[in-house]
Amino acid sequence: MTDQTLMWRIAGGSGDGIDSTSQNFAKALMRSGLNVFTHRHYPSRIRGGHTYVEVRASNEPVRSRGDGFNFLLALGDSFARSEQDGAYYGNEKVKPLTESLADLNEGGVVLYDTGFFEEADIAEIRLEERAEENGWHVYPMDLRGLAREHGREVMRNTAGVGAAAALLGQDTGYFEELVREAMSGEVMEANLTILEMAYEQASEFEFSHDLRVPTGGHDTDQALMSGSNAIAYAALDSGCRFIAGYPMTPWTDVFTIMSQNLSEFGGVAEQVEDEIAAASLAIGASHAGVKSMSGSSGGGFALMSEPLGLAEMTETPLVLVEAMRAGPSTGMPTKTEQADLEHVLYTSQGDSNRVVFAPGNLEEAYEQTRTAFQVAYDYQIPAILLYDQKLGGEMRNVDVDFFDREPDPSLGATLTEEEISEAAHHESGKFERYRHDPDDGVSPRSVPGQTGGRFLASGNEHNAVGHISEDPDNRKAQMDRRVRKLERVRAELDDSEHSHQTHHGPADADLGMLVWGSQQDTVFEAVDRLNAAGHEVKALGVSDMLPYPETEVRGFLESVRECVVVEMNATGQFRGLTQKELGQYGEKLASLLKYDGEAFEPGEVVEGFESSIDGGQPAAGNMRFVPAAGD
Amino acid sequence: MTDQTLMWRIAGGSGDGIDSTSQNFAKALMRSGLNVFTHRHYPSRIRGGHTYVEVRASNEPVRSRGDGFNFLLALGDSFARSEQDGAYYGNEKVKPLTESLADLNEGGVVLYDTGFFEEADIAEIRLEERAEENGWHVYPMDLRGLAREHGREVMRNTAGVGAAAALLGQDTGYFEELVREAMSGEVMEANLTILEMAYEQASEFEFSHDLRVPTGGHDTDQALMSGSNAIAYAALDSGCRFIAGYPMTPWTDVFTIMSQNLSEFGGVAEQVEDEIAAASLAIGASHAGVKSMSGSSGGGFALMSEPLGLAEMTETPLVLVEAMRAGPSTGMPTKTEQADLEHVLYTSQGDSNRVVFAPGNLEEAYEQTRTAFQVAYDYQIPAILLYDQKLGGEMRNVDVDFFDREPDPSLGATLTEEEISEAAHHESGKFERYRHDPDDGVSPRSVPGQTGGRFLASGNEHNAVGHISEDPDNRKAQMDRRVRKLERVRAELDDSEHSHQTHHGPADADLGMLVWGSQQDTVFEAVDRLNAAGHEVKALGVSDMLPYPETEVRGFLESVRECVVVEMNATGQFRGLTQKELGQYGEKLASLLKYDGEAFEPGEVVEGFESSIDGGQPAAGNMRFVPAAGD
Amino acid sequence: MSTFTAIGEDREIDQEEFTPGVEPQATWCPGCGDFGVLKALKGAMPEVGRTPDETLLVTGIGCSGKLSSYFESYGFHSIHGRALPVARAAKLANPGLEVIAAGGDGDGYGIGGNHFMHTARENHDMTYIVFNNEIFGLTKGQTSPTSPKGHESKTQPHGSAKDPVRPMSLSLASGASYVARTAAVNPRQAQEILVEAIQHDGFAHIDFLTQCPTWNKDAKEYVPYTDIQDSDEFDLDTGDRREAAETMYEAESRLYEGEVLTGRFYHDPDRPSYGEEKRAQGDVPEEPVAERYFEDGEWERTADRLIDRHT
Amino acid sequence: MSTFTAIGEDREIDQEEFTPGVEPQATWCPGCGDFGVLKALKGAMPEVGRTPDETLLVTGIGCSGKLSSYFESYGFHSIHGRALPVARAAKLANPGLEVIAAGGDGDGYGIGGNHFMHTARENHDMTYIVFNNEIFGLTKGQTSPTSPKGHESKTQPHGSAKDPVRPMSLSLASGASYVARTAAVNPRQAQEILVEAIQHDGFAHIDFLTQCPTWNKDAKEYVPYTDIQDSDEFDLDTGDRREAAETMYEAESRLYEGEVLTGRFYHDPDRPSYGEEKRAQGDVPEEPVAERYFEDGEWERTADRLIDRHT
Ligand SMILES: Cc1ncc(C[n+]2csc(CCOP(=O)(O)OP(=O)(O)O)c2C)c(N)n1
Ligand SMILES: Cc1ncc(C[n+]2csc(CCOP(=O)(O)OP(=O)(O)O)c2C)c(N)n1
Ligand code: SF4
Ligand code: SF4
Ligand SMILES: [Mg+2]
Ligand SMILES: [Mg+2]
Repeated sequence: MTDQTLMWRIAGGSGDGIDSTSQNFAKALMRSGLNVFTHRHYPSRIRGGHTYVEVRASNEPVRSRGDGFNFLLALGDSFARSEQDGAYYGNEKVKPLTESLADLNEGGVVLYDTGFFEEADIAEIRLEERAEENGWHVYPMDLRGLAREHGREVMRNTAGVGAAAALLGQDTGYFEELVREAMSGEVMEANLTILEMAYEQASEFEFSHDLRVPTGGHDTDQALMSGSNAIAYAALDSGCRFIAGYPMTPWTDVFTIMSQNLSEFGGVAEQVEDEIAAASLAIGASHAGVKSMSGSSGGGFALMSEPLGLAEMTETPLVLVEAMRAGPSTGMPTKTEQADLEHVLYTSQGDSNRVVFAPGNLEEAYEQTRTAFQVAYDYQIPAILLYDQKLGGEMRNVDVDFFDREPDPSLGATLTEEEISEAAHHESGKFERYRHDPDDGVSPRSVPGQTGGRFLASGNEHNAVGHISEDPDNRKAQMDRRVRKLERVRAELDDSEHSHQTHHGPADADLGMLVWGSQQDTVFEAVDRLNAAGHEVKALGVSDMLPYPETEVRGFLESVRECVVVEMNATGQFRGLTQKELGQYGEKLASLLKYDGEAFEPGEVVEGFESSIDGGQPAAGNMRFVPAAGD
Repeated sequence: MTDQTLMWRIAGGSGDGIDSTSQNFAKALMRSGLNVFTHRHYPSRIRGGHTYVEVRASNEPVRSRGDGFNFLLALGDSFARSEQDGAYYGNEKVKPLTESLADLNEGGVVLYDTGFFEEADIAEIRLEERAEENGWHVYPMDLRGLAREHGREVMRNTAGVGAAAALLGQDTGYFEELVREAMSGEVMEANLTILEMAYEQASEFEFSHDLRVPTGGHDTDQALMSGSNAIAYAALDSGCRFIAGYPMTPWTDVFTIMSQNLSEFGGVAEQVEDEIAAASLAIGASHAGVKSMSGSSGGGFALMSEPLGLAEMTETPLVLVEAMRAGPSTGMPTKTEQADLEHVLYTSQGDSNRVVFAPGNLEEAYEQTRTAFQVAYDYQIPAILLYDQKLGGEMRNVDVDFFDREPDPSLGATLTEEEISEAAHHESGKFERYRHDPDDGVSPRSVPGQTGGRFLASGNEHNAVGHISEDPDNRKAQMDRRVRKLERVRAELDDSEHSHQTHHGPADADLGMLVWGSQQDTVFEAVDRLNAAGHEVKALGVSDMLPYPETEVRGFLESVRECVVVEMNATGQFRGLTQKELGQYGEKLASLLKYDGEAFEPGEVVEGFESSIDGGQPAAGNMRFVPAAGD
Repeated sequence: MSTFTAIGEDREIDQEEFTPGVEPQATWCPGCGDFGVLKALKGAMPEVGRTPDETLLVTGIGCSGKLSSYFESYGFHSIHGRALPVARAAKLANPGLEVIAAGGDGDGYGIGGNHFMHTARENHDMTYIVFNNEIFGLTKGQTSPTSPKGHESKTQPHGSAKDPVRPMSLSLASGASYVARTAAVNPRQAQEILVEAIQHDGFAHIDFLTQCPTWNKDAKEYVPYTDIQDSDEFDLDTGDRREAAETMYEAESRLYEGEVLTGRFYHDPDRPSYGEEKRAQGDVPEEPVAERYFEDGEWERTADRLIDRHT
Repeated sequence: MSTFTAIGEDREIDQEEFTPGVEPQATWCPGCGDFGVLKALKGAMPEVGRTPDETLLVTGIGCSGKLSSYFESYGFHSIHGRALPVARAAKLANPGLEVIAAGGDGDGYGIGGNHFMHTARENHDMTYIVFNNEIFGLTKGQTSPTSPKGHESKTQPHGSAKDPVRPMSLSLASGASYVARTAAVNPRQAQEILVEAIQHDGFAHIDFLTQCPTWNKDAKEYVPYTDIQDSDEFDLDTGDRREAAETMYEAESRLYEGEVLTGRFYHDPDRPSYGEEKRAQGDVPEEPVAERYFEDGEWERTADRLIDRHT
């Protein structure tokens, strides 16, 4: 597929509007009938520092970033620091060009702003020579000058888009439409002029390249959105009407979307003093009868460790989302990783009693967030949606129809006053909210303010009415009941029509790949390519982290001879989880790991897989290959 | 061994001085030449509520509580709540008798205070009948009256000890000695009188029982102490001169011992606002060049999750101790459990990079705390000592010579100013504290105030001088270096003369038990009994949780046909860890679990094991048996 | 029929309704000041006219935290230091509830200090009772943030080198709109103050002096005390922030000199509570959010409201 | 030769020594107030006579937290809200160090509020600079605890319903012994105040107003400002706690009315620092604990001191 897709990169500095420009670009292509997929790269810095977004577009489905890219629009970092003796950050000014060129595919197109990159810069980086070597097609244009002349300097992004459209043979109609929708008055006029002028000016180049925007058409209406949108929207559709949080990259996206919409949906959004408070508030609101959530990333989620245990022990329904970024500690705040799996599974003292889903893409993010709410309220257990910077931030088109769903306002195992009056009470009149006997482990709850539902919710071990109890028999009965809930959740998930696990590739292949979370669709693309190249390989994308889908994974592993587990962390956490849960297959499982902050490209997975079946050659680039235990 | 040992229980209410009385009793028996071992049971309540301590004493080594007990001194709970309609706590007053009698062995001796338990109470609990059924020998005595008459009511404990001595054929010399050492003036006199009087009065009973205090003799001087003592003393001997903490049961013991002694040892102890601060202070002090520790239990340790990651990322040496109690959440604060293993291994975002030891008994607690400091400072990595309420609180005699050790004031991989001046610096003059190149992963550090050692310690990913860096290649190199340290620690531990893992039982047995932490010596006693009863079984006590002792455990598991993993939690965490690390043996590993707050008794392990080789019969009592995956 | 029929029920309330059947007798030590809080609270409830079923009592961890075991109502025995965030969310979720939070001096001024400060700042409509016994009771007698300087304990063998916190001053500086101090030995005043605090629409903070005879034997039993409202020395206008600040400072200082000043220190009836502010600006609905789940009615869909933006 | 030769070195110090070779140019946005803090701090160091090698700068997380990247000294870039506990332990470990902590208004008054309160209470000898830009800078412009009421942001689309915290009032009520406010636009005063704060033996808190042109465009650029020490309206005795309290309250209120009052608000030179208290009572040794590890000398053994008790 690589060859037919446009892989367009816009590069500049943080604060240069790269993000919104790329979104517009993607939306325009989507409206033109293409499938689009974006990949963002940005530093933990507000202004300046090399940032880029890639838009991959094709008339076939695109579910992953590509390998490298084939069109560069280099705008320049307007907040670059000047070079200084002894400083290791070097010449920041030329980075949007230099750093991007390192990944530009052979035969790629370069459009750069001569209003920004001076001749000396271009000479310094030997652009001409390198273009020759790599067969690049270079188009220098004074975008900044054009923008200044017809509007303001910041509009050079618009100029870049106009010129890119010309070079790619796409007319500017959809871009114009977006400008008209988003702006008005003079600003709109100036942007339209600049778009037009840039298009015309670029059209005058003699095109030496063949790359063009493909044409396509959608059968149904499409929406462009990110994984964070999908998660937040699923929460709203699940009847979630309370969120408490504290900003932290990349979880902030979900928190912001919820905060911006909750009051319209009749709910409450609270930004509070820290994450301990955030989780505690979500517990308090849920206890009082409102479907609630909180979430965070990295250290913020670490601070929720103790309240998470409180939710487990009091059986307060709760949904938390955790957006991973590269750790440990503050790590690399804007870079992606899948290294919080074990933390999320096990943090908080005592045997953990929670549900953890790690969706593989945008649709799964929506579906599994909804399941998380359903499970949390039906089983009175914390449910955690684990995703990462990549999935949260990447944008994709999705069928509008996908969202045509019924809302779910059910509070799950919560009684009405009428039901309470018929339910078991201790002779003292207290409601038996924590009875030992329910088969499925779920003892329905009441809500404060309901007549006759009084009970005590306590983080201490407690008896049927919630009072502190250290009696060993009660203890065992309560623990057994709480543990039992997870078995039932597993059974329900196994029974459901749609498994959260996704199979890809020929069922009879005897080589396998296991993948979880955001790397899923990348691996699936790699699987397609591998099969196309003559390998026989299939993949299983796993989302249920806890309770673990033992039967499904066991079935998959039994059917293959060797299996590579692909994940973005340094210690092979999901491979470890699989070995823990299954107690075997160590001799079949190898790991392909990456933990440098950059997600896998499909080509890297192909390469890593090929080197692995070669008997465990060291993986190229920044990947690491850990052979199977038996090897 | 059960039959020759005295298993003496003193029972009363919290705040009735049960603890100190039992310690004196144990010390007196130790001085008399016996080996002693105590087991404490107490509620999370300051005054009142059934509490007891068992002292097991023998002329052979005792390393575990016994099965049940054979002598009861029932003092009565002086803070018992009176019965009330509808209250489920029942008649608290008689609990020291009733609840204890449930565990009293056949043929046991009962000494109870008629000054406390009235005739009606005794009738209510049908003591006479039950004594007949069980062959108990009952001696009622007015201890309270005696104490009142010759001193104060609280001295009834002394009366109880005197009477018990008489019934057990032990003269009161050692008890007198202890009274003289601890008290003076009138209080001493009164206690001595009461001791004497009670002894005489009890001597007048016609003894129907055979149980006597065994006689023994120690070759070397003995000290009576708890696991918490051993941990704190190892820290002091390791040159630890800074502790920060916040009280929490049961970690408070170590914190208190350190706080009481540190200023004499020239160090600093800080009780601070919360556990986040506590861990952060320990990091700050260690960074500034003082060997430091902190610690907590349950929720307090959960709050240290984020600072723990900071120590990993900044490579600040740090020792934390975690004292487990029954969770989740506040759980049962005074009850023991081994359910924080996964939490301690994995809490904090990102791939975890720490060392975790779980000692199996008092000597191991001392040794491994010392190793923890050594590893933490040599490898600049957090080292966690994981133990539990049981190990921290149980008292035992130990050779005084055991403590005749050299102190270890080494700061590990820390440079002097002279060494710094010869070490690598960035051209800007900044010290390269985080170089990629060290083979063992350890890049030596400087300490603030040293000339020429300036660097930045950052929780963000950083380059050689510590500056924030998001460069993928640097990232990979730094991660690889940090991960590498653990491999080296494993190699060093494997090379060391004394493994932290302990083998027990006949080497050629083909059935095995795996155990970790505080249950080790109980399982070893069970192994002895099983072999004595004709089984062929051996056990491995594992202490290295991370880095996991793969070779040793693999060797052990290869040598057995079936293996039961014995641990105190509901989900088989150590079994899971073993499967994760080894990627196989699931079909050999069964779990014997207990999680009702009470440690295993050796007899329970025997029983559990026997039912397991019987093909996985459900375990008796509050145990749970989980058969192997393949079954 | 409304969903929460207990809320706003208008009937005679008997203080015995607040004595639980299951754990009627507290496990506090004999002579513990905590009994005084329980008694005053039971006495206050009928006066304010709220029933057990419409009251949510959220407590922290400590001897004090066990209040929710011995007081009959909906209860939430949370974790150490976190009663306030749990409580304030419950109030936002269902403003009809009477929400009371309680905990110890360690719980509230130590580990929970930040929530205390921010909950006061935001002026959530709730009552916060801090059992101030100048000690960590449940963990067996360590120095607490209100222990006097020089206080010796197991963890402070040379005596604490720390000045105690000034709870009322902090409360006021943070933004609490009702601040009082009372003492367990002063049952009548305690009950009156609790009534006022519960009736107050905003964050009402009560520093409740509770003796701990078990671990804090040296501490005063908080008698004799002076009620500043009755005293000739003070002529405090509790509506005047400056005067309040000075009087609190006095009271906080003198406590460690053996003089116990209690009473109302500050009361601003006009400052709107956080819930009122949020409702006024249309940030949260007028109807309790919790009620919607039990009622029939349309639920908003993202399909109708949000997806369009993305096309 | 002493172990820490950098400590107490007596030599001319050039302010350029505090400019790092490796990251000499900050990544803050053009016009950011944070540059003002960096400049004032670089200027203050030669005046107080401390060198980069004897200075430990501990920062939190935020744009402000990056100060330790751009200031040459020993640095510790900790985690969000935890600069103070890290810093104060380093000072206890080695009192010879000049310890400075810094962070943002979110870092210090939001998530780190409890450490702020308790570090002030304990009066640790260190300087604490809070970059108060009334916003969360690094996370892209959310409402912070000092944002004005009504402040609109992505997470507060209807405007914040919360009154801002009063950082100086809290600091004083908590026990800080030096409290000042300055502004990035006021470089001379800022440097003078930093010099005083660093020289002060106790907890010195500086609320440093730093404009954030990127996210807080509406906020005042903190000009014109009034130096209360130069103003006719105020005649503050900075040694008088009451007056200080009132003046702080004024300054905090007026900030949101467009009037920027800066200067020294409180200074108690007599209150002993925590380290002094602890040393005086024999709780910690006179010699810096950190030094012992580098010196020859006997190390105590539990075998000699403690085991006897157990026999
Ligand atoms: C996170 C955490 N840290 C520590 C503890 C242990 N702990 C329980 S109660 C308590 C302090 C009790 O003091 P206070 O809050 O004053 O309550 P009191 O018992 O005096 O009423 C502590 C430290 C805990 N439960 N959780
Ligand atoms: C525990 C935790 N929660 C959240 C974050 C995300 N975060 C980083 S900086 C910041 C706030 C920044 O605001 P402020 O402290 O005022 O500093 P400024 O950037 O304005 O200087 C937040 C919320 C984090 N790093 N850690
Ligand atoms: S320890 Fe103190 S505070 Fe706790 S119950 Fe006993 S007297 Fe009350
Ligand atoms: S975002 Fe604001 S505070 Fe951060 S660097 Fe930019 S201007 Fe400064
Ligand atoms: Mg207290
Ligand atoms: Mg800020």
